[in-house]
Amino acid sequence: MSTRAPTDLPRLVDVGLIPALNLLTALVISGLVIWVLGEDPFEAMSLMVSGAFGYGEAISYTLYYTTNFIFTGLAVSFAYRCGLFNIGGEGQAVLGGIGILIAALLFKDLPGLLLIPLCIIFGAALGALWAAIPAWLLAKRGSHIVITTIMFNFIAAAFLSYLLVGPLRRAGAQSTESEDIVSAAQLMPLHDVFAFLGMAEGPANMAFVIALLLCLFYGVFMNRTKWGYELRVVGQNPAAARFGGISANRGIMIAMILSGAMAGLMGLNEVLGVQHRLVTNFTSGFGFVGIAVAFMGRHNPIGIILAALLFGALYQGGAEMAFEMPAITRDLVVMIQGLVILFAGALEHMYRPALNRIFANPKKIEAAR
Amino acid sequence: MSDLFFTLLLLCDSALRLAAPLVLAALAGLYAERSGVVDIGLEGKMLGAAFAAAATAAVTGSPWLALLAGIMTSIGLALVHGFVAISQRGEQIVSGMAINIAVAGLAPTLANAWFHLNGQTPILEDGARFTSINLPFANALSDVPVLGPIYAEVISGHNLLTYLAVALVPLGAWGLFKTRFGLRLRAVGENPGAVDAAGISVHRLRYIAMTIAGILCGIAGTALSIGLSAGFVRDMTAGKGYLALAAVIFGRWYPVPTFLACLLFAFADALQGQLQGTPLPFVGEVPVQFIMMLPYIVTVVVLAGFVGKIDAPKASGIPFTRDR
Amino acid sequence: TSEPVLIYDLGGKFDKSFNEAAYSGAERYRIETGNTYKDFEPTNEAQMEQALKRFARKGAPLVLAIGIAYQTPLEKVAPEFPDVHFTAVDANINLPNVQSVSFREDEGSYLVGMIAAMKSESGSIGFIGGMDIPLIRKFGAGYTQGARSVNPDIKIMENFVGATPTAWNDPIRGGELARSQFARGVDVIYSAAGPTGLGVIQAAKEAQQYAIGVDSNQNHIAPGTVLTSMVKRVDVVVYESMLAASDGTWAPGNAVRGLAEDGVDYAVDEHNAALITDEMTARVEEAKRMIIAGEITLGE
Amino acid sequence: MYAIEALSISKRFGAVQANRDVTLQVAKGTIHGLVGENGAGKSTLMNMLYGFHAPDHGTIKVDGKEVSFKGPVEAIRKGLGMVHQHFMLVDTFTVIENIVLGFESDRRMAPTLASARDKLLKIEETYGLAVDLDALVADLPVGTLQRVEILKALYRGAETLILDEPTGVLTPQETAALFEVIKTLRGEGKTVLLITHKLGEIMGITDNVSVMRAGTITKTFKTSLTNENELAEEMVGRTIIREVNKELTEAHRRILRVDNLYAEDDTGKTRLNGVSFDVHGGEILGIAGVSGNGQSELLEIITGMRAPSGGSVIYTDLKVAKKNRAADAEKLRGNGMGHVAEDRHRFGMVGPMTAAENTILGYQGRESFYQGIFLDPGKVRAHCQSLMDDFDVRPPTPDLPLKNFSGGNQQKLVMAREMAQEPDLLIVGQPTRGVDIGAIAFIHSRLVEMRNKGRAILMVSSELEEIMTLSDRIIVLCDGRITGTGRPEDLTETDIGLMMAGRYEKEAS
Ligand SMILES: Nc1ncnc2c1ncn2[C@@H]1O[C@H](COP(=O)(O)OP(=O)(O)OP(=O)(O)O)[C@@H](O)[C@H]1O
Ligand SMILES: Nc1ncnc2c1ncn2[C@@H]1O[C@H](COP(=O)(O)OP(=O)(O)OP(=O)(O)O)[C@@H](O)[C@H]1O
Ligand SMILES: [Mg+2]
Ligand SMILES: [Mg+2]
Repeated sequence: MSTRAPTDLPRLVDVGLIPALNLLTALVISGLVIWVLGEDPFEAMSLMVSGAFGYGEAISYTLYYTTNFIFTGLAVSFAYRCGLFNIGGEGQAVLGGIGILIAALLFKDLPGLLLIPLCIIFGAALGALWAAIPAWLLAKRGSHIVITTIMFNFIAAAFLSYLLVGPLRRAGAQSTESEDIVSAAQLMPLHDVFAFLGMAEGPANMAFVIALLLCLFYGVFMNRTKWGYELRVVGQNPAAARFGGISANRGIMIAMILSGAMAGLMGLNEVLGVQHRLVTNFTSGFGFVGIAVAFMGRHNPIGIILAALLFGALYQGGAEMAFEMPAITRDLVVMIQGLVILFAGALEHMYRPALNRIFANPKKIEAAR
Repeated sequence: MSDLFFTLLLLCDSALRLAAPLVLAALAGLYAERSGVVDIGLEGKMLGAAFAAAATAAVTGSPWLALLAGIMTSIGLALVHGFVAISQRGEQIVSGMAINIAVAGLAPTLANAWFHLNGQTPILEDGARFTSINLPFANALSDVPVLGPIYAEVISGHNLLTYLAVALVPLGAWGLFKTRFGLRLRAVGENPGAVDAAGISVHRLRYIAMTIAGILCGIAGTALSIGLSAGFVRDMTAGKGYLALAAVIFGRWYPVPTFLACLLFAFADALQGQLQGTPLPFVGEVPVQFIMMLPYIVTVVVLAGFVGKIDAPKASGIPFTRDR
Repeated sequence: TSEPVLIYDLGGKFDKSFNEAAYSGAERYRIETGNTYKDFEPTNEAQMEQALKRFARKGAPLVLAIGIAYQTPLEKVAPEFPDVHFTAVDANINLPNVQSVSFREDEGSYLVGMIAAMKSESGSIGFIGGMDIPLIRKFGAGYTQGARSVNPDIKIMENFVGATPTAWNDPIRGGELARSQFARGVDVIYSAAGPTGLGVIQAAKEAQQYAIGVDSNQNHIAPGTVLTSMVKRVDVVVYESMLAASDGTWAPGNAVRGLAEDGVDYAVDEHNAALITDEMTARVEEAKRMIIAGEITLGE
Repeated sequence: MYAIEALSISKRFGAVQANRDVTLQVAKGTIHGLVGENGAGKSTLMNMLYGFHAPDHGTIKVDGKEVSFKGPVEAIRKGLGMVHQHFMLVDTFTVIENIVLGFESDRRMAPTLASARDKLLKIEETYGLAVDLDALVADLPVGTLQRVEILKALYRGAETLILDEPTGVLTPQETAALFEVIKTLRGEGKTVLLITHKLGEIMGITDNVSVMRAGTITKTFKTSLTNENELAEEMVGRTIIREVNKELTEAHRRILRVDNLYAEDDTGKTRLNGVSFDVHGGEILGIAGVSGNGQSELLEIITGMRAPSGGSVIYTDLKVAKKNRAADAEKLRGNGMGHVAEDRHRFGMVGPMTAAENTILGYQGRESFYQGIFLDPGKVRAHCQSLMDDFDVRPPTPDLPLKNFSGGNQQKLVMAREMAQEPDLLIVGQPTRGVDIGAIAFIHSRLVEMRNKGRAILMVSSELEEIMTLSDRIIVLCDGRITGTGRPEDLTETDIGLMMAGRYEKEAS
């Protein structure tokens, strides 16, 4: 939406100091609230950091959350680069999870080497389908994608609820969850894969690696392929797309299908990686946080990974803080996340004018002339 | 026949009640977007206001002070969003999200700190709320055929804020289309450059629009916590902010159609409640989850079938600067 | 540490419902014994397992997990920490270091269903559930059976609030569903929907009809309106389990608590005494006796 | 007595010194011209006079008194009016709403509009500025929008009017009408500051003219004492050869046949009404006409951006567009058809993308940009660099977003992109709109060079002079019909003007 004037700041300031200052501001304000609640803000913050990175299992949890955020962040970015605002990550993730589970149950006798790819295909396909319908409605009928994707979130949630009390419910169980998947379908935990690195046990699993690969795919697709180029032209200037012989509708469909597939694959982490079954509300709002991740990551693959890592750390470190400090509830942790999004994501340029004054480089200006 | 009529009246009554906060939030979104600021933070503003109003009502016992508190809180949040979107030229969508998330955390945190009921405020006495008002002659007139029941069942018996919400629709339309302020506001959302060239401050106008959005969301939140219910509950907006945004788009950024869109959503919701457990013709008993999808499916179908392509105010979401 | 740890369900500590009951049980333990405890509210499914592990590893003597959602995580975590005691509420686990307690919500619901049917003048009563899940269906089934035992022709209107967890926190929609039921002739509504039920009670108050509270004793919320509450004594379980752990009498096992074990009941106190006639009490007590004696069987 | 004076003004934007020590004095009651290359700093200076930007140094005087504007509103109060290069109008508003915006006489609209209407009708009459006050701006052609802008300035009480490239988008007729208005204004004692790239206009209407180069005013002439060549030289610091060197070419094969074409625009209005013509190799076919008479639709159909509602287009024996079926724009390019769009901002470029990325727009499938199946940014950048060198695009930095280049340089890059593929047929709309004379000469010479190599060019331009100097044959479109064809040597500008108005049909071959 907005593009910014090129900056004259040294690169280190631009990519290092500014985000650090923004994060710091968010944490200072959070610290004030914690202080008001009668806890020691410094202790809280150090708990947060050590809770996120301080020991092996914590890192594993951080990476587990990061994985979800990479998937949903990518989902938002794929659509956004084509000028589409996909609020439906949540619903697409639900459908993806359903697809993954169905594949895992349906083909449970196959070996993992076949079964897992089938799960990936099913998950991506159902997620994609759930995004493709709004995309198709937009292309054919001009239906506003923000509305349709919101509506599809609600529909997906109701559908999941139906499946888990109905056809997919674990036999005899009181809870709303499906049968467990077979162990062949389970994604290997990272601590097994990277045992030689001495990685501690935890929920992080191969889905993280898949997520990283998808970031690579995203970067290559957007910048190094014809489809990616076309999709970006459609996003920036649909009229120019027409001029260049690019079908805007095709761009919209491709963007949303990829977007939905990414969101759908979040289920890999949850269903195949951690829960080993489908539970209600397994998306837990990760789809929405994906919006913040995508924007904070500037729709850039590395940026998305870093933003996802930040949110992963906030989730895990926040939980740790809540474990340890009675006055800090999960609500406060949510508030801190909100403040971080606000300062690091939306108010990112707050310190820029001041820094411009400090770091402005007159020689460079003259050279440019 | 008369049964059907009665059911319809009930649905309309219910729809009007459910629509009130939606309408207020949607008008807020409409004013914000008409001025060129995208506001997906309606949800957070409403939630913040709902909490402030309920907390104030619990402490002071006065619904009027509660309304004031709700409005002030919501304005505060609106101005934060304004600061990001207008002065700082930050990402508006991210800012809206951030406000939604921060408030969802902050409100229960404060509730816990002040009332020790964690997510909630105490349950309010009637005197501290906006309770429903029976309009004059509602009972006397209810025997008049057709119009009587409509008056008594649908029109009478809502709380003050619901009536306010309905009254604000024509007022909002008038303000937007019949006043100097409205002209400038619409212009700033379409082409801020033109407004700037006419010597009017784009930033000021947008801040005013955000303040209006704040007031409206404030009333909406107050209506939620001390009008329609008797206290604040965690996450009580339950997605209404997003639905309101959808209503604005549905209504093509015009107040009356937006109002109708809100009514449609609310009506479908009420209908959904009514249909649960009732066997439907041809299909028989439908799992309740499918009935719950109804409002959303209706929305998509109406949108795709009848509304078609919708253009937002051109400058919506784009920060303004003089240097291109 | 030697503190017991209480881990809530996703609904959170103050859900005006069974998590809150658990909290009050723990508070009672704290106040009566002077011992402290720790508690934690998870925000998502993954944190459940994480919390169990974490507190177990830190050497908590007893970890209490509230809610059916802990079934699977506990099955996984408990064997890893054989020295830690776990108490699971609502789940059903057979492990040597787990005590699991579930409730016969249908039995309590049966009794309040009877009260509703006896109180109803219109012959039409309502049920509002949060989400359509097996647990809530169990509430509804008991309620229906109880009401039918009083009046076989009684009409029972049933609504669910939603399909996502927001259904538990939506008093507005709860109130609206209640209004709609009242307008269609219902005069008593039983809600099993967490804080959403507050909206039902509010609507009942405005319509001058009756509501029945759930899980905790909600009679005080609107005296004269709340006919009774179906209480589920999670607090007792938590209290007893904590006490037993500190006495060293804690024992594993798989228990189901119904009317016989004081696990569920209907609540009568000063707020609703005037609403329940002696005749009603007599019939309900009789039914209670019969259920305990096995003369009435619940379910299918 | 000066109406407005800029004294030693300097202005810097970040790294760019847009104005340095500029002094400009405009005498009251005169028409003062301002010329200069793209990016010379003309608009920047005007923006400071109008209070949009504050100068870094220097003073501004209005009617001899020093002023310091905090914003346009103060400038407006001092009697300044400005018509921007890009119109400052709200599309969704009516004309009258646009005019009163910011200068409403009442808090309510009804009385505001009523009083404004009276005042505007008087102004319209005084200056001969007929505009339908209730028309929706989005529906109006640019010529009318220009009048709306002037009307707006006059309504706000402008004594001095700044016009930034007002004629860039106007047809000769519209330009003539505008100049009538300007002269009337001068007659009424008002002052006009006119920026244009067309030296003919300067010579025709101004009293004085200042030349701007590299951010400063280098010289001010009395118009009657100078000539176009002197001005041109002053502007660019060298002599510009404005003659084009057309070689005789023999008759070549037919490349494009447009056969009885019908088309409707997006609103369903008929825009083309049975148009037929051929284009051959080695010729430039010029299409003249007031914009909005079907040229846009014609170009869009030929280049595959739009489907005709009747008739067909045949390109090198391939039927590429037929009834209700558009051609495939990408395939056409693959088969050697280049396209420089009329409206470069809307179609020809993607502003936020880098110059390099823009140089493959439409050619994004070309193998030469790929390494295996992957687009190779290095190859794309190298391609852009060579285009930039070839067409003298400044600054020659492929990684800069295209929107940060000046209009003239954008146009050069867009031209370069299409010409680099050595197309057999180049479709080009408004090749030199908003482009300075140096660039115009350059672009013209490249077009002719291409023609001389035996390639075909179909050019739409509202610039009569351009049509006359470049075309081998001319077609005039009016109301979706061909109202005249001929060779430039057989037609006078008056002939074409009449044909464009649909009042005269002449077949001269
Ligand atoms: N808002 C701005 N931000 C940064 N640089 C600017 C801005 N406006 C103008 N410039 C710079 O100032 C210089 C002068 O620009 P200006 O628009 O005044 O040129 P101009 O003479 O009007 O050109 P043209 O004939 O193309 O209209 C340009 O080279 C440009 O780089
Ligand atoms: N964001 C920016 N940063 C730096 N310079 C800019 C920016 N945007 C525009 N400019 C400069 O401002 C000048 C004017 O831009 P503009 O697009 O108006 O060119 P123009 O020649 O006036 O346009 P046209 O002739 O096509 O109407 C250009 O020289 C361009 O380099
Ligand atoms: Mg200019
Ligand atoms: Mg220009």
